[in-house]
Order: sequence, then structure tokens, then C-alpha cells
Amino acid sequence: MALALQTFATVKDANTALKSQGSRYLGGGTLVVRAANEGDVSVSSLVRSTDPALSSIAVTDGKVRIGASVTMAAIARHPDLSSLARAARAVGGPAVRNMATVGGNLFAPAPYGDFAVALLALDATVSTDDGEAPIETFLTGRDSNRAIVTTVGFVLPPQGDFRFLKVSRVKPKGVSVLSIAAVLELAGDGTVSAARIALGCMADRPTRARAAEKALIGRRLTKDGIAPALAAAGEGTSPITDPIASAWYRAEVLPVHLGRLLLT
Amino acid sequence: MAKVPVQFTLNGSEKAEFIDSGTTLLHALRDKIGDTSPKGGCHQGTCGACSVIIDGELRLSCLTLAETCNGAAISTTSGLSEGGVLHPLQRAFLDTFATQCGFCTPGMIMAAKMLLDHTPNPSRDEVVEALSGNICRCTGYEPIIQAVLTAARSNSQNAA
Amino acid sequence: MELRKSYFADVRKDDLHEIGQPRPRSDSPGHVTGKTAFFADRNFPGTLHLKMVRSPHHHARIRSIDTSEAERHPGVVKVLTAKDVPHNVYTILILIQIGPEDETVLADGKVRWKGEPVVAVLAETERAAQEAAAKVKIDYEVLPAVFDMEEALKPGAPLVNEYHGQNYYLYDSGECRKVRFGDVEAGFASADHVLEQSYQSSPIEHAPTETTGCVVAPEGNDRFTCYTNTQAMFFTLDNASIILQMPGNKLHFVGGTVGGGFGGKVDVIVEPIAILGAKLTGRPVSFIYSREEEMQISSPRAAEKVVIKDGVMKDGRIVARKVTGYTDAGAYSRHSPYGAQKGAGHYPGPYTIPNVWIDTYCVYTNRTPSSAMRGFGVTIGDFALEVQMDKLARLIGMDPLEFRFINAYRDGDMKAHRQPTEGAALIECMQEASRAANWPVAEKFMAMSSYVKGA
Amino acid sequence: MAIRRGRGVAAINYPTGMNLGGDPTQALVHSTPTGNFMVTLSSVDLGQGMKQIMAQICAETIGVPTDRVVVDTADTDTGPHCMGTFASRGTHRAGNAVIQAAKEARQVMLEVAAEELEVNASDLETDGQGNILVKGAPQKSISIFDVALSAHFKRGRSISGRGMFLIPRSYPEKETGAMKPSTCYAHACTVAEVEVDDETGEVTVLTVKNIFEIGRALNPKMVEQQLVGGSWMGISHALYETTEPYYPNRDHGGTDFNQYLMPGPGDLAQTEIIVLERPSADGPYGAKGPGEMCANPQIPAVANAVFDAVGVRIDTLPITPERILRALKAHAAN
Repeated sequence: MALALQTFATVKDANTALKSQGSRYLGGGTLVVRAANEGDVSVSSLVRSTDPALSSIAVTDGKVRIGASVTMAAIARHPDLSSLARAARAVGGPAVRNMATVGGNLFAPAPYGDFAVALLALDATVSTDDGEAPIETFLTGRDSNRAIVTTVGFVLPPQGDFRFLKVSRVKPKGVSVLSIAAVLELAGDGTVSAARIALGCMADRPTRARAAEKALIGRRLTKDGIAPALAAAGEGTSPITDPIASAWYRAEVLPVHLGRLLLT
Repeated sequence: MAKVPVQFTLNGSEKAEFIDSGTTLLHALRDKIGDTSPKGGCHQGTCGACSVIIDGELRLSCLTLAETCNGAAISTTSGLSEGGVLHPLQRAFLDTFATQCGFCTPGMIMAAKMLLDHTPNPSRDEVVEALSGNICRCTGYEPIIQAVLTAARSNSQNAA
Repeated sequence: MELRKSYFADVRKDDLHEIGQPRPRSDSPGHVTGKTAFFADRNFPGTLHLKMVRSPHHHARIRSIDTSEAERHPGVVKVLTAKDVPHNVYTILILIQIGPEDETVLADGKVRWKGEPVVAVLAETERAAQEAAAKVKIDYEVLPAVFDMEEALKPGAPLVNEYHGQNYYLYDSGECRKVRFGDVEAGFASADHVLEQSYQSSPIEHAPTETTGCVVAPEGNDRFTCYTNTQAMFFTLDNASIILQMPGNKLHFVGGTVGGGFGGKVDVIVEPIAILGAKLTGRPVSFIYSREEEMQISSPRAAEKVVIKDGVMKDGRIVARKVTGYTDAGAYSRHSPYGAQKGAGHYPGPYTIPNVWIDTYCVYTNRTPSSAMRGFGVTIGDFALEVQMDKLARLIGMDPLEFRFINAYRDGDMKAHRQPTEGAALIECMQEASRAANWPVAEKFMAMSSYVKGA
Repeated sequence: MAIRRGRGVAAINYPTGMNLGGDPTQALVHSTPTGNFMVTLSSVDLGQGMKQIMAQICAETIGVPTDRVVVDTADTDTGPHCMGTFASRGTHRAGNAVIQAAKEARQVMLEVAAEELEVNASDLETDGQGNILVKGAPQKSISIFDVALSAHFKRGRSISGRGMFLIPRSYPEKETGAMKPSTCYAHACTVAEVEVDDETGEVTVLTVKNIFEIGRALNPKMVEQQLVGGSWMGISHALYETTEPYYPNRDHGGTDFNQYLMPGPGDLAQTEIIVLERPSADGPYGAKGPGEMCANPQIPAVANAVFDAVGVRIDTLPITPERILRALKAHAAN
């Protein structure tokens, strides 16, 4: 079967088309067209939707809703999303960022998917026509997901609460050794009152560092204050081994980089 | 095999072709239209040799399906020089010896053009960032960075 | 870049007009306008696309190959197996009488590395070729494989390549290329210190931005024009002529404009099978490596292991050097027997050492065949030699740069392979490095010269 | 955390050509009717600039400006044999063949000019601008344009020449290894300065100072291209490159430019290049082959600098952050 593209005005119709065997949703093409070019013949039909809702960014009262077709470049240049620009720019080079979408990033296997790491730390909600799901639930079940992601929503943290770090061997654009996103709320006395930390490459998909989060509560962001969190950073992780780095190396340097992110 | 129509402008001139559905823009440009300036270095989105500008955005033609470009304005390196006069970037790449094998050059020039169109006087870091999606195996990048900075300087001198 | 004309001014005339001038490159205008024609920029109507079915196993016997379903796949024009290749067992250096023929164009009865080509599919589109390739059924009996050079050289190791009969290349000198100069054991016995160290590398890819490939067009008169990015036109033509049992006058190769080579395009891999496809179908054929094939299927720089044992005096003189080099050829020879012996001719490096013993081995393992790359036979050896030099200097408490001056070769010094040194310039390079890097060395070293003493 | 700084040096030589296989290359040179010169070869340009350099060599030998020379190469129907572009042999071997062919063509050109000017050919010289002059009497001259016209339409001479450069094969002696593996050697010395992050093992190459001795810089800008790119590749080999990161295990080989690691444009060391020229006895205008040599000395220089910085030896390439970190941990444990 030759490859064919079907374009639909609505997500509903695209979802219907995706039910046929051998079909796959086409976002920016960085995953799907690549697979086809590389000889993945399991996909014979590409489906896309030109629904404008998929390409919109709405920010109201600190609540953000980003259409799944919004590109990394669009996020990086959006004036209301400047705190996320660093995470959006962590994806690819300029051309890839003009193509790679928020929706696609949710499906990118490690070492890709740096923006999904950020969304996990933001505790985003992922919407499809079937309803909404917390991102963590969505990521866990993403391999069997068939419904088109339409939007992701989250509450924008106050300026300075969101931190992001990507470590790569090649600069300025290289894939991740690991990536870390964190949303930290500080109490008046400077101690951490709430923390969400998400990790990239420490499993085959973004994961939360719950033990480290817990160990941060009530602590100050000092070398001594974060020490228990760093000691717990690797708990529950199963880092990937790939051409970039081994699981051993990723596990070894995770606390180092988490420490540097927390102390910046 | 079902053919689908595509229509867009390439370097300002109208193009219309019937192509197989699912054909990448890179193949459509090279094999159907005959513009071989975008190169296929990886077909994975990892080398940048196929970079083109679509509606003012730098894109990888190897990962873009041609039929998604209907109505678009596409620019490639082959359309940069006008009336035999080289674009300042082309001039700078030539004058500063920034080409060796030449295979990455058209993609590099497209990426650099995108930068200079929006940032006429870029810093070195901005040049590095703009070229970061493009692989060169011959030059070690420094000559290319210098060529882009040279082109920016010559632009600003011409504007002054 | 700066040209330091003060060095060697007495042996150089600078009275040239065109040489030494930074003339613009004649190919650059084509590059910057995208008009330079690389091989893949030639487009012929009706071109067929060739895709390889490759071995998923490191070492296996092929019990059977069933191409019937692939042949029936829409768009498929031809499916090729070993029996279609007129002279299927070949080796490229046979042109310079370095045999035996040890590699198959398409695997016949056995595969010896993961990725080895077994079946070639020619179809109207790349997609049809990929789909049909997935329908080729090959029944394998997996065999034990060996990946480590030292394991491969042990008795009882799986035999990688029957055409050699043992897991190393047999030179006329035996299991390795040898250089013997002076008495190395006497040198070690007289040394103040002896240091033996081992160095290793893994395969390295040329990674040119343009992948290996060719487009073949039948000319209609029983001749075939092959547009190729080979680094060696007649070398490739002559090997294709042997493999295809086709007189050379039927072959016309056009190339010379290559998107990066670095040694990666001197194997003869894509051209013969593409010409065969064009001959058997009467259609133009395009066979271009995917990036994945370029990275993992095309020959890399060989992995090497280098063991260096040195005897050194407290005053800095190296009095004995023994080098054992192992080149990991992978499953087939390609250029590796040459690379290993090129290494033998390169050691002990640019130093004058009275007692030298060199053994270099070309070893077969079940991995991607390696071949030439920029610095072939020398790059990894230089890494080993120069790290060893640093260790020796520190061992005797000497400045590493000064230590090299003491041992540097000069005009007239006899090398281990018994050629007198000519045109040496190591000392002057180090003198300039001392200045440029602000790494001072004793005045006596700055006063040295590569010229023959007293001449 | 500590960023530790170190520097290292390495000095190397590099052979030109592949004498152990026999090493021939041929060239043909001919003039067009209006005195432009065609060089016909089958040598391959990989990006190093073969076409341009052969034009300059031919121009120098004939005595015309380079833009009067066109190089037609790598068509086996027209170009005479060349062994290929590898082993740092292209410029050296093809350059010598072009010189020989161009000398023969020049001799015919001077003979035709001599007939036109009614002098002896040995009394003539070229001015490098397209004219042939009588030595000592430069007012008596003829343009190469007119000489070529005369040769073609009046005197029936072919201004052309054949060039053949062969290094005969050297067979290593079995027991001693006595051999002549190469014709001439290029040289280099590199000093590298690095910073090593001792918590992550990451290495930053701050500076490389490369001194290269290459015989003759035939075109200095093109030599610079090779040397700068080669220096980058050397650093890349030292710290990044492998198709099999877990060698000899075959798993996890990179299949794209994201997984196959090389320094990006944001990883560049400050690179200084200094070139010395000791012309080789048998090179074209003294040139040696610099293309491979230039990527070698950075590897040990960086390795030695890493040791200087953190006190651990990494004797396995590439020198990855993981190898450094493992060595540092082993070092600390002892």
C-alpha cells in the first residue's frame, strides 16, 4: 500500500478516519514522516486535521490552553508564555521547532519529548474528543491512545516558579542526556511549600521524581537544604541506555544536574 | 496509484504538479519540479540539508508532505540570486571560503537567510543557534559562522 | 591561519605566480547557488529504486530464501539474490593482488554480520521496494558470533570467514605484518624504566552529509553510465567489471563531485548491484544509502587495540619500543589488511628509536566490515603513541614537550622500516608550538633543527 | 563542583600516498584554439578542492592565470586513470601528473611561439598574464591567445601534454619489515587546553593551537579550510564519535545525526592554525598531503589535557563523560 494523506476539517472526522487499520495521525511530521521515510511500512494512511482550534493558544487569568498543532516555535515566541520558552527552545533546531508540535511531543519516546517533561511538571491536562486526562495518566497509556490530542491545558506558574534544564552532549542543539522541569512554590520564609519535578530520559517517557519532591517540602534551596532531595532523585527511575549515554551515567549525573537547577 | 494535485509558488513562480499522495516536498521539488538545490542528507530531520522557507518559516522539506503546501510560498537557495547577482549570503559564503564539499551549503544558506531576515545584525550566539539544525562535516562550522556574520556586516554597510 | 615563512626559507623559493595564492574556488559558485550537480541530482524518467534486505543476525546460516511474495508485490520489477550476481565472491584489493576474495555481493548460504545484504529489491517507488523487502522470507539458523578481537584470536573461536580459514589476515610474513629493527629485548634490559600500556578505540563513521550511492542509466547500446560518488573512479569501475563479468568498455562512470568522503566512499558496494539491476531490467536504477545505512551499514573506521611497551632512560631517550596493533576488520577484508600494514610502516611514530619490534594484525569479527577513513592505519596509532609519550615523560619527571624534542627524528635518521628520514619538520613544529602556546622549553631545544647535523 | 583545567601536547607525522599498493595517476592537458587550457583527469573532488588546486598547478606550470584553466575530471570515458582520492595522495599524485602534462604542453606552446617570433624556444618565458616574452627583450612578445590560434590553424601543432606519476609498489620484506610505505611526510604539533567538570565528566575544549608543516600551501585559503575542519574532526574523534558506543557490544549504534555525536557549532574550541612549509623533494611545488594528518594530533593532545586536568587516564576512545566519571570514581575509591 502506498502512503496516502487524508485531510479533514474537523477532529471528529479525522478521529473516524484513524479507526481504519494502518492509519496514523500526522502532526508536524518529525516523527511520522520520518518513520515512513525510514521504511516503516506499517503505516499506509496519514490523517490530519486542519481544525483551527488545534493551532490556537489561549491564555486567560493565568490559565493556558494550547492546541495540539501549536509548534515549539509558536510557544517560544508567545509573549504570555515566556517562562516556557526555554523548554520549547530545547526541542530541535529552528526548522524542527517550526514543525514539531505540542501534541507530537507527548508521543516522542526518550531521549526526545523535552517539552512533555515541562508539561508534566506543570501538571497539565491532556484533552481528546474522549475527554480530559491528567498528563501523567495520559503518558502512561499513550502507546494505546488512538484519539487525536486536541489541547493541553495548565495553570501558568508565577514568574520564577518554573525551572527547566536540558543536558545534551552537543550544543546548542543536541538530544537529551536528560532533562528536568520543576515547579517550585516557596513559602514566605523561603522554604519549599510545593514541588513538582519531572524528568526526561529517566524512563522511556517523562516521569515525576516524587521522592525528591517530597524531600524538598519544608526545606530551603540551599546546598544542605536540597541534599535529601538529591539523594532521593533517582528513586523509582529506570533511565534509558542509548547512543547518547548509558543508564548508569544518567543515574549518576541526575542528582548533580538537579542540584544545579535547584540552586540557580 | 492516486495522484493528487499540488500548487504553490517556488521562488516567486507558480508551480502545479500531480504527485503521489504522501510524497515529501523534498522529492516533489527535486524529482518533479527539478529544483535540486535542497539536498537529501538524511530524510530524518537530523541534518538540515533539505531546509527551505515555507511562508516565511524555515522548514525541513524531507519531513513536509508536498500536499500540505498547497497555496504556500516556498523559497529555496536556487532562487536567491537575482539576475545573476548573488545574494549577500551567497557572496559571503563564496568570499570567505565557507564551502567545501558544498552538500550542506544550500540548507545552511536557507537557515542563515531566515536569521538575517529577522535579525539583520545577529550576535555570534544567534548565528550559532540559527545554524544549529544543520550538519556540516567538512568545515568545522567556524567558516560558516564567519560567512553569516560577514553577510550581516555587508548588509548593514549597504543599508547605511 | 598564519603562514610562518621564516622556517625553511633557505630551502624554499617563493617566486610563484599562481601557487600560494588564495584564488577563489571554482566550485564555490555552484555550491552557494545550489547548482552543483551531485550524483543524486541526475533524474531519469522511469528510475527504479533499489532497497536491500539485510541480515538481522550477526552470524547465521541461510537455510532458504523465498522471494515469491515480494516479486508479486505491486510495483516490484526485479528481485535479485546471490545467484543473479555473475562473480558474487569478490574483494576490492584484488586489483592490487591482495586476496583472497572473501566477500559476497549478496549473501550466499551464510551471513557474517548484522546488516549484511542478502536480497535486492527493485521497484517503481522507494515505498514499493520497502514494502516488498518486508515480504522477503529468509530462514536463518543462527550461529555463535564473536565480537571481540582477543576472543576471535583464541583457539576454538567461531570462524568468521571461511575464505580466510582463521580469524586473522594471513600476510606473507605470517599472522601479522612485522617490523624488526635492532634488538628490542636488549633495549628493555638496558632501560631505566619499562612501561607497557594498552589503548583502544571503537568504530568511527565518516558521516558525510551526502550518503553513499549511485544512479545507473542504460545508454541503450549495451553500455551503462553510472553516476556515483565513489572516491576512486577506475578502482570502482574495474571492480564492477570483475563482479559483473562485464568488459570495462561497457561501463561508463561519471562522478568527481562528492558530498564529503573522508574515506567512506572507497568501497565498491552500491555500484555493481545497481548496474546489474539496470542490465537485467533495462531501466535506470537508483541505489542510495539511507542515513541509517550510512551510519551502521557502510564501513566505519576500524576499531583498534594498540599495546605499546617502551624502554626509556632517565635522561629521556627511548631505547626500545614494541608495538602490537590489532585492527578490527569486521567480517570482511575490504581495505583493512592494507590499513593494518600501513600501521606497521608508521610505528614507532616520528621518533628515532634504536630498537623496535612491531606486529600488526588484521582481525575478523562478526561486525560491520570496516575500511578506510581519514588517517587510515595511523589515527588511532597516533592517539596511542602520543598518550604513551605523555605517560613516559611524566614517568621520568620530564616536561612532555621537551621529552619529544629529545626523541624527535631528524634528516638522515634511520627509521624502523629502514628508510632514512628525509624532509623532517617535527622539531620546527614543536618549536613553533612552544611559542604559540606559551609552553617554554629549554633553549637547547629551541636551537635544534631537523636538518642533518653539520650539513 | 569543580571545573578543572588542563593542557596537553601531541606531535605527529603523516605519510603521503599508498606506496604499498603501487600508486599511479595520470593527467592530460591541452589548449583550446584560443589558448585556454583543459586539464583532463579521473580524480575525485570530495570537497577538499581538487579541481581548483589542479587548475592552479596547471596555470603555474604553463604560465597563465588560473582562470584560463578548466579542470574536467572524473568521467571514465575521457579522463585517464587515477588510483583515487584517499591516503592524502590526491594533490601530490595528481598534481605531479598535471605538472608533467603541463610542461609538455608548455614546451609545444613555446615552440609555436618561437616560430612566430623567429627566436629559439629556450629564449622565451611566460609573464603569467597570458603572454610569452623574449627573455631580456620583453617588448618582443606574443599572446598565448595568438600562439594557440597559430598552433591550431596555421602550424598544425597540438599544444598538449601527457602526465604520468607512478610510485612503484613497495613490498615489505617479510622478516624485517623493510619497506618504503610513503614518499614524504607532513608534520604537526598541537597543544590543547580543556576544562573538565569533575562531577559530570563533561569536557570543554577551550583552545587548540595547531602547528602544521605541509610542504607548500598551494592555496592558503583552501589549506586553511582543510586544517580548520580537520582540527574540528580531531576533537570530535577525541570526545564524541563512535558507531558502537558500547563496543564490542553491538547494541545502541547511532543511526542519525542526533545519535551519532559530533561537536555542534556551539561547542567550538578557539582554534589557531600556524603553517610551516618545508617543500618535499617529490611533491608538486613541494606540497605534501595535509588532509588526513590535520585531524590526528588533537586526539592525543585532548586526551593528555584531560589527564592534566583531572589526573585520570582515559585510554579508550572516545573520551566520554561516562568514561571520565567512572575513572574519577575509581580513582577516588583507591
